[in-house]
Order: sequence, then structure tokens, then C-alpha cells
Amino acid sequence: GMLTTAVAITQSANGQAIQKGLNDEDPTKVTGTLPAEVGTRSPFVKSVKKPSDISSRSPLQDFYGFITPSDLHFERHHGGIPLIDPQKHELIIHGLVEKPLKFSLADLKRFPSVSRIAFLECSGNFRTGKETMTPQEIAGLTSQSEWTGVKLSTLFREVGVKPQAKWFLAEGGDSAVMTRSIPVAKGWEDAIIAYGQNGEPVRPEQGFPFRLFLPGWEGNASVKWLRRIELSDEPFMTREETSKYTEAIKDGKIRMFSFDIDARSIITFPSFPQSIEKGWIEIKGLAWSGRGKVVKVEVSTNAGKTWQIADIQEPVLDKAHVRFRYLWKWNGEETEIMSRVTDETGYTQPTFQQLVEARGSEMGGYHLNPITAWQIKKDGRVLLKPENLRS
Amino acid sequence: GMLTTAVAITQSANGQAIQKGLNDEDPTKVTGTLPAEVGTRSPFVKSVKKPSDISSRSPLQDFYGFITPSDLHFERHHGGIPLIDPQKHELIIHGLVEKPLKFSLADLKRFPSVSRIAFLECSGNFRTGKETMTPQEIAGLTSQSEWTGVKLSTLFREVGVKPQAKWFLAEGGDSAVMTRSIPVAKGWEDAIIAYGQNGEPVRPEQGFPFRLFLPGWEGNASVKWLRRIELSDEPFMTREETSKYTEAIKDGKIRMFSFDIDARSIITFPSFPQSIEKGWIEIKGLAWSGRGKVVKVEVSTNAGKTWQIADIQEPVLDKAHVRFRYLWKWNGEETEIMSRVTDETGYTQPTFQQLVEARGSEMGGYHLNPITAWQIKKDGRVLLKPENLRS
Amino acid sequence: PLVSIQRDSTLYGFGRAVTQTEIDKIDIDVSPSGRGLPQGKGIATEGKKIFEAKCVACHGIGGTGGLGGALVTTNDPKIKKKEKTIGNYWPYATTIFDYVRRAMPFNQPGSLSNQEVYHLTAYLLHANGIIDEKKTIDAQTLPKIEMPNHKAFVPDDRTGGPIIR
Amino acid sequence: PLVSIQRDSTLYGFGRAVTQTEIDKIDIDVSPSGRGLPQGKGIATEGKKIFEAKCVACHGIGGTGGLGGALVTTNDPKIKKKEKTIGNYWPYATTIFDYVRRAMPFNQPGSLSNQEVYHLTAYLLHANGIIDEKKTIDAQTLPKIEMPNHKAFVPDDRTGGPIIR
Ligand code: HEC
Ligand code: HEC
Ligand SMILES: [Ca+2]
Ligand SMILES: [Ca+2]
Ligand SMILES: [Ca+2]
Ligand SMILES: [Ca+2]
Ligand SMILES: [Ca+2]
Ligand SMILES: [Ca+2]
Ligand SMILES: [Co+2]
Ligand SMILES: [Co+2]
Repeated sequence: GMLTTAVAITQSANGQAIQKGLNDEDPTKVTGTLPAEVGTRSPFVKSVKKPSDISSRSPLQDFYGFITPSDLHFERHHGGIPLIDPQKHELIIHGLVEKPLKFSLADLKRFPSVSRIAFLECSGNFRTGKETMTPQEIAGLTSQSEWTGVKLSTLFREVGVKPQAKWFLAEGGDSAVMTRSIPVAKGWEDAIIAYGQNGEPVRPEQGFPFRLFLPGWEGNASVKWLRRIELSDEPFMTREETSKYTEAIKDGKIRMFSFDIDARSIITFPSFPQSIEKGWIEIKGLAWSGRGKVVKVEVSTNAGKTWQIADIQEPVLDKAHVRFRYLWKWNGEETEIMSRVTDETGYTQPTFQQLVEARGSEMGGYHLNPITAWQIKKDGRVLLKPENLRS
Repeated sequence: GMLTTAVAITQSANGQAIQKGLNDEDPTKVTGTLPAEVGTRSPFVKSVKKPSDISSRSPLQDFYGFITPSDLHFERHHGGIPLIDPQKHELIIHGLVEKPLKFSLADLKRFPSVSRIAFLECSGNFRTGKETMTPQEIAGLTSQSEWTGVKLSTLFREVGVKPQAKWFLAEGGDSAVMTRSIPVAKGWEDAIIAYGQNGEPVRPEQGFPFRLFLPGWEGNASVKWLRRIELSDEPFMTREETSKYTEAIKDGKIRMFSFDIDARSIITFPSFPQSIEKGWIEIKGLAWSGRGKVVKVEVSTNAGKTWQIADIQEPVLDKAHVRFRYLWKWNGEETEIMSRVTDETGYTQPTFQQLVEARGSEMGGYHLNPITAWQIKKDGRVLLKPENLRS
Repeated sequence: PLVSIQRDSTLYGFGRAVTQTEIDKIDIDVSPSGRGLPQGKGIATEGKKIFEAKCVACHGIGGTGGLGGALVTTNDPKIKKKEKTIGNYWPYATTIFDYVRRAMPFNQPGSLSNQEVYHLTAYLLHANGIIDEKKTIDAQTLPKIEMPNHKAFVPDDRTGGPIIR
Repeated sequence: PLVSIQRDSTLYGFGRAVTQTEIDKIDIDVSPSGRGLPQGKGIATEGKKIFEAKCVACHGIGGTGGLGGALVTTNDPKIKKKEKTIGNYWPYATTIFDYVRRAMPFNQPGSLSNQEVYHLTAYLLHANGIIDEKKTIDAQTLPKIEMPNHKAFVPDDRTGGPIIR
């Protein structure tokens, strides 16, 4: 190349070019770096997921719009991320079918394809307990991508699903050999086998080379690294749908197969640890529902006394995050701000107290979607108003 | 962490975890890698841009849906990619305004924001000449992102743009100190100062920390690394809008300020160097118009004799790529396949011959949007049908 | 319409037929009916030995807790919030066999023989006070075991609409 | 409506006032009217020396071509497709000053003094046969130069709709 550069380009192990400053000269006086095979993130941008041994949370407070960058999509694994050679990986569909079949990635890609922008949320996506919590810590197990793949209904027709089939087992090729039982109706309705995520192949953390994707349903059911689907007349009662992903409700009962994600929203700006100044503030956040479209997001800037309609960024898609925004002029007084969403079924996001009333004080930790309130302090600091988990 | 792993995780220079196989065991029998701060791309995925000294082309044939992964967004620079410290970078707006102002990135982010999914295409995005060309080589200078930023009209109101102002100069902070003159009307209409791209900060290659974004207009006008906007009564006649980005048309005339991107489409599957088998084939591609929404994509599988309506993936957005798909049963005979788009103004993508007729045989190399035809050979090979550039 | 009907009615013929042998190799699930259970049988006393060799590091002595969580119901009054375990939570006994075979031990998944899994299942049922030390667990007896918490489980009653559930 | 009207009518008051001194530091553009041209003047003979020292490596002897492209109109019959150059293409002479000052030399952008840029502008105009070797180029004379191809430029006539243009 003919360009001389005062910034160094290093190639990382995966061939990604990395921009690194050698000096702090005026950038208009230094010829820049060359175009590359793979783009970079600015070295000045520090936005990362928050990993534990079993999950990694998306930095919701850093996001713009409604797409999650694929490498910042939340993670939740039960046996780590497998390394799968797509040439050696197949999907077998069998059980109550006329004609059991196996499909390679190449086979799946030959079928008619479909793309949709939709969120994926882990049903265990709720943390509270102290004032110094970020949106990432409270609700970072939700992310949104454009998913592309083949409709499961297309494959159901190919194998000839029998009328007695009411459930199917979805099984992953990871070390947990993850399994969930899914009603066949969801397979006919809108399930897809996704091999594309935000324009590129599904990332390893999200199920490369392909995964089940169940729009609007709790993340665990969208089994990653899918290797097998077995059609059956009854659910399989796997560990993930009995010991886990079930939740205590009133009267000592435990709810199972609670797939739908209830409508939820969270203000991501302003939030802890940001702080604000007097004057105009654009309150921003994300809202979603697993039961369809968001129809309304309301914001309260007076601790829930009154609520105002927030702006919603179009397009508003089915079972998708929407970005909401609300203009507020802060007068410098202490207050609390919060948001609540209403979906097309007429469901409005409840308070934590309403959830306790509905499910009982022993309620389980899944499918918690309460209104998140932020305290605004006189000096502009923003703190979570934590919920009293066990009173 | 408690997980023992048989795949190694290396941290690249930018903190991205890289998955590397140590053996080829059954992945269900090997505990996988831990969740990380930043996700990875599978080591089995090899999809990269095609760089030259001045540009880098998106691998259109590899994409799913309509979002371009940010690190595969096409590049076109006139002085390389500058390394900009966002703390030291400002946007100054001056000239025919009541109150010249300067804005830091933090200032811009305080204003009301807007997000939109829209394409960006270089007006020089056309290559032809031989049968062995890929969609990336033919038309890889177009990409699509969700852009987030502040409307330029919001800033225009802040500085008080005077009624005499008819044009503004947009100037970049790169080593080309890139400049373009833009009609003020576009600033009031839908221009944004974008700091977000697909949920994260705009990438360095696309203008970090912020860029002008002019929906539907030729890419060069959406000045990256924006540092200055000067309001004026006349255009500035910069090198980029006179020596470059102007095109010869009939009668020795040269068209200038030809901002709008004409409607265009291209089949990305099947395309060179892929090959196909007899039977059902989902023809797939991208279609777009800088003048509004795509209303129709037609596909011909008999060398243009007859045309059929292709399926279009919703949502269909203003000035945005759409993904089109068309089911075709190939009988094994030689033929040619091609697509053409019609936009909401009633404009239908022309053939190369129609462009030559309209603009003359000496027509310039910008704003070429001809129908792309692929030859299907008896053995299933797919080859470009190249245009005769100078006859 | 933006999408043609043809897409959802055509049969495409992609993919290949799969043999019963190929299916059997990965069809490892076990249903509450007992479908999928292999030959063999287990008893708690044998399972205890295997557990102490391969499981105790993560699940503690007697399965009462550790990095991998508790598997056995404890009545220890010091433990305020009871951990959900096989004894006090799991609705089906077949799930133990299915899960242990597919996923445990965590650091050597898929390494246990069917025989070992039967013994471990018997051990975990006994340790939770559900079966006798001498009870033999096999494809016939396992599905018949009544789990203490079975009746607590109810289907999802949330429907959308204004009611919070 | 999904978006409130208030957003587009409020004045927010963010950003800070900028002084004329701050503006002057980066206001380097030059318009066809001559607005933006600094003090100083140039002549081709001086420009030739600077060109040979700082430009010839990329644009060739006399500016007739190289890695950076041709800047000078050539009548060489061997060159079939004429390269677009200042002499045969550029509609405004002020653009030379503006562009060379902001972007050249490519490997040391922003390094030329106004004086050097004036000389180089005169040189490039002369090398393209547009001005006399002795003509002085300054803030008054540069905007008045008629470029040979000026009249060829027309505004975009494409409008959308069925007509291909
Ligand atoms: C290296 C640590 C480790 C070893 C050794 C181990 N386990 Fe586990 N076990 C775990 C972890 C971690 C989990 C939770 C996995 C998840 O995230 O889903 C688990 C979960 C379980 C569960 C489900 C618990 C529940 O409440 O859902 C059972 C049953 C189980 N193990 C049995 C066994 C048996 C039997 C063995 C020995 C053969 C064993 N484990 C060995 C770490 C281990
Ligand atoms: C290291 C190589 C290099 C040097 C030295 C160099 N140039 Fe350039 N020049 C280029 C390149 C490359 C371009 C095209 C830049 C782009 O991509 O927009 C260019 C473009 C130009 C253009 C615009 C050409 C057109 O048709 O639009 C002019 C005028 C110019 N240079 C003048 C000069 C002058 C005067 C000097 C010396 C003071 C100089 N250049 C030194 C590489 C160079
Ligand atoms: Ca989950
Ligand atoms: Ca349900
Ligand atoms: Ca361009
Ligand atoms: Ca126009
Ligand atoms: Ca089975
Ligand atoms: Ca100026
Ligand atoms: Co659930
Ligand atoms: Co143009």
C-alpha cells in the first residue's frame, strides 16, 4: 500500500485489524490506516459484557437503537461453549414422523429462509438488592438480533410430523446436551432453525452452526447448537423444565412450561452509575414483550404518581425490543423515574409488589419483569431503587 | 472458573476472546469455554472484506437478512482511517448562523436521539468486465446498519441557521480533511449526526466518534469523522464534488451534485463462484433505493423474457436494503437469472444498455445501477454476464 | 402480499434419510413413561461408591452441597432458605437418569456407563429418602417412583391481557 | 403518533459558544468566490520547484501521472482514455488551492505553507496551459480564472419516477 501510517495496525489471531495509536498528533496531519479485511472497534471504546462462570450480561446502558452487537449478545450456557465443526454437525429429526431425516448446515441453507429482528431473554433475567446496580446487572440477560434461518414448519412438512405429535424435544450438541420439550404448535407457528445472526453466521456463544429460535419465549428453550429434534406425544420432563426454569407461585404450586416472556421495560439512561445535570434530559430505554408488539411505553418522573407517553422508535416489531425515549426537564429536585410497557394483549408491566401479590412472597426467580425505578439525587447521582426480595 | 476446557481461549489485543480447538473430540464430551466479556466468531467462519488501498468491499454473498455486521461494513477512505480520541474531538457549526457553537460527543448525546436502519452506498459501486466476479466485487460498496444519532435539524435550530443559508460544508477530521457541500434542505429533512452503529459506537472505519449520515445519498457525502459544518449561501465546489463524484452524461455534459442513489438490486445467491443443483433453489438478494421504499422486486429466470414477483422480507424501510427471495425450480438447462427493483417513485432499475442510451457511451463511472445477470451453466456453475463497458 | 404462499406448501426434498442405527446412537433421552431407559439396574449401595469417587468434589459429602449445588434434601435448620433438590423439588425420577447420563460429571460429561447411571440414580433417590437402600432401580421400577413434590407442578396459567399472574 | 412534536421544537442549550479565533483555526475552506483565500501570492516558476521536491514522486514529472494520478492534461495520443485532470475537467481554480492545502502531499497532509500552496496552484494552472508562466496568483486573481471545462457541469436532473437518466 502507498499509505504511510502513524498508527499501527496489528492483526489479531482471528484476522481482525486493531487500531493502536503511536502518538497523539492532530489526525488531519497523519495519513490514516488502510482499509482492512475486518473492521475494528475504536481503542477508546470500552464496553464489555459482564461474565460469570455460567452467563455474561449485555451492557444495556451502552447500547443505541435496538440491535445488540453480536459479540455483546448475552450468554447463558449450562456446559460452556462447544467448538463445533459445521462439517461434522447435523440435525436429526425423528420420533413421531413419517420420514426421519438428517440435515447438514448446507441442507438447511437450501430451504426457503426467513429473517426477523427479535429479542432473546433468559427467564432468569432479574437482579436487585442494592442501590449501586447497573442496567447490565439488573437485566443484562436480554439482547436483540436479526435472526435468519429456515422455519421449523418447513422441516416439519419434510419429515411429515404425525398428528399424535404434541411435543418435541430439542437437543443441543454442547456438553450439557441441553434439552427442552416444546409444544409442536410453536414449531408450526413461528419457530425457526437460525443459522444467521445480524447478517453473519450465528456466533459460537449463540449456537453456531445453528440453533432453535422461539420468538418471544424464554431463552433456554431456544436450544443452541441444535443436533436433534424428537417428536413425541408427551413432554420429556427434562431437568431444565423441572428442576430449573420452573417457578414457585401461590399455594405451594410450581409453574412449569412458562414459556412466554412477560412484557418488560427498563430505563437505561439515566441509570447508575451515571449522573445528570439540571435541564433537558432524554430518558431512554428498552421495552419488549414475548406476546407480540409493544403498544405503549409510559414514563413517570414523579415516583409513579403520574405517567406520560414515551416516544417509540419505529419500526415496532413483533416480539422485539423497542427503543423508547422521553423528554424530561429536570429541575434539580430529588425524585424517582421509571418506565412501564403495555403490549398488544393489554398486559401492563407490573410493580414488584404486584408480582408478589400475584405469585406469593415465596415466588421463584424466573419471569420477574417488574418496573425498575431509579432514584435521582439532588446532586444528579442516579441510584437503583432496589426491591425488598424477602420481606 | 470451575470449568475445565478442552478448547483454548486466547485474549486478542482488543480483549476479544478467540475460540481455538485443541482436538476434534465429540463436543458433547468436552466441557466448553467460559462466557466472556466479548464474543467470538467461529474459527470455521471465513468471511472477510476485500480491501484495496482505498476501499474494502463487503462480502454481500455471505450475508443473511439485511443487517451488515459492523466489522464487515464496506470502507472507502481518501486519507486512511484516522485515530481519533473522542475527548479531543469536537463539531463546530458556524457560518450563516445566529450563534456558532461547538459540540463534544457528550454534548451530542444529550440531545434527543433517533435511530434508523438504512443503507450506505458509494456512488462508485459498480464493477464488471469478466465472468468470474462475485457480488462482493461487483457491488460490495454498499452496506446497511442501524444508525443512531441526533438530527442535524436539531442542531440547526440550536445555532439558528439563517434564511440565506442554502448549502453547508461538511468537513471531516481525517487526513483528507474530507469536504462536501450539502443543500441545507437535506439537513432539515433527514440528515443525522450519527454516533451509534448497530447498537455500539460508530466504528473507526465508519467515522468514529461521529459522522454525517444522509439517508439515501451517495456515501461520500455522509462525511465521516465530522469536525465542522459551515453554513453558506453557495456550494464550496470542493475537489470531491467537482473532480470526483461527478459523472459524464450525454452531449459532453457532466452531472454534479447527483446525490440520490438510484434503485438497485443484485442476486447474491446463486452467484459466482457458487454452483447449483437441479431442483428447488431459493434465489436471494438485496434491493434498495435512495429515493424511498422498495415496492417491488422482480426476478427473471429466463434471461429477461418474463419476470416474476419476488418475496420481500418485512420490515420494508425507507432508504434501506431489503432482502428479497424467489423460489425457482431449476430444470438443469442453461439460462440467465437476474433481478430488478422498483421503488416508490415508480423508478425501475434499468439494464446497462438503458443506462448507456440515457447517459451516452462516454458515461461516467458513478451512479451505475444496472441489472446484474448471472449465467447458469448446464453443470450448475454460475458466472457473471459481464457488461461491455466500452463498445 | 410480501411473501408468496408457495414457500409454505412446497416439499423441497433436501436432507437425507437417517437410519435407525444412526438415531439410536444419539437418542439418549428418557421419558417419564420410561421410554428410552436402557437395560441394566442399580442399587444405592453401589451408587454411593461411584458418587464418592466421581461426584462428591462438586456436590459434597452425601450430595448435600458444593460448587455444583445440593442434590439431597437437608433438614438442617441452619439452612434458612431451602435449596431446591431432588427430594424436595424434582417431579419425575426418570429425569435423574436422563440428566446424569447426558451431562454429569460436569468435567467429564457423557463418560458414565448405563450401569453406573442406574446405580447413581438409585443412590440419589435413596439419599433423598425416596427409596429403600435395597430397592433395585431398572427400566420397570424407575418410572413408577412417585416423587414427593410431583403434585406441586401446574401448567402456566399466564395468558397476557390485564391480569398479572 | 409514535414520536412527540416537542422533540423538534425545543431548544436544548447544549454545546458551547465558539470564538472567532477557534473557528479561524480550522476554517480552511476556499470558495469559488475567493472567500477563504489567505494573504500571499504564487507564480508557476516557484511552484515548479516545490512540485519537484514534494509532489513528483506520486504525480510524475510535470504532473502527468503516477500512483497519485495525473494532474496535468496530456495530449499524448498513446493515452487512449484521457485521464480527468485539472486542465480538462476541473470547473473551479479555487478548488486547487483548497484541496492541495487540506490534503497534500498525501503522506504529509497539512504540512504546506499558504505561500507554497499559492505557488503550487500557479504551477498546476500553468502546467495545464491555463495561465501564463508569469501570472501572479493571489486572493484577487485566482477566483477570476475561467477553467476550460467549467461550462460542462450541469446540476443533477434525475428525479425518480419512470425515466432513466
Ligand atoms: C466438576 C464439577 C462436578 C462434578 C464432578 C459433578 N457435577 Fe453434577 N453438577 C455440576 C454443576 C456445575 C451442575 C449445574 C450445571 C448447570 O449449570 O446446569 C451440576 C448439576 C447436577 C445435577 C442437577 C442438579 C439440579 O438441582 O438441577 C445433578 C443431579 C448432578 N449434577 C449429579 C451429579 C453426579 C451424579 C455426578 C457424578 C457422577 C456429578 N453431578 C458430578 C458440577 C459437577
Ligand atoms: C505520497 C503520494 C503523494 C504525494 C507525495 C502527493 N500526492 Fe497528490 N495525490 C495522491 C493521491 C493518492 C491522491 C488521490 C487521493 C484520494 O484518494 O482522494 C492525490 C490527489 C491529488 C490531487 C487531486 C487529483 C484529482 O484529479 O482529483 C491533486 C491536485 C494533488 N494530489 C496535488 C498534489 C501536490 C500539489 C502535491 C505536492 C505538494 C502532491 N499532490 C503530493 C498522492 C500523493
Ligand atoms: Ca436462559
Ligand atoms: Ca405459555
Ligand atoms: Ca464513497
Ligand atoms: Ca438530486
Ligand atoms: Ca427418544
Ligand atoms: Ca469558510
Ligand atoms: Co419459564
Ligand atoms: Co453523485
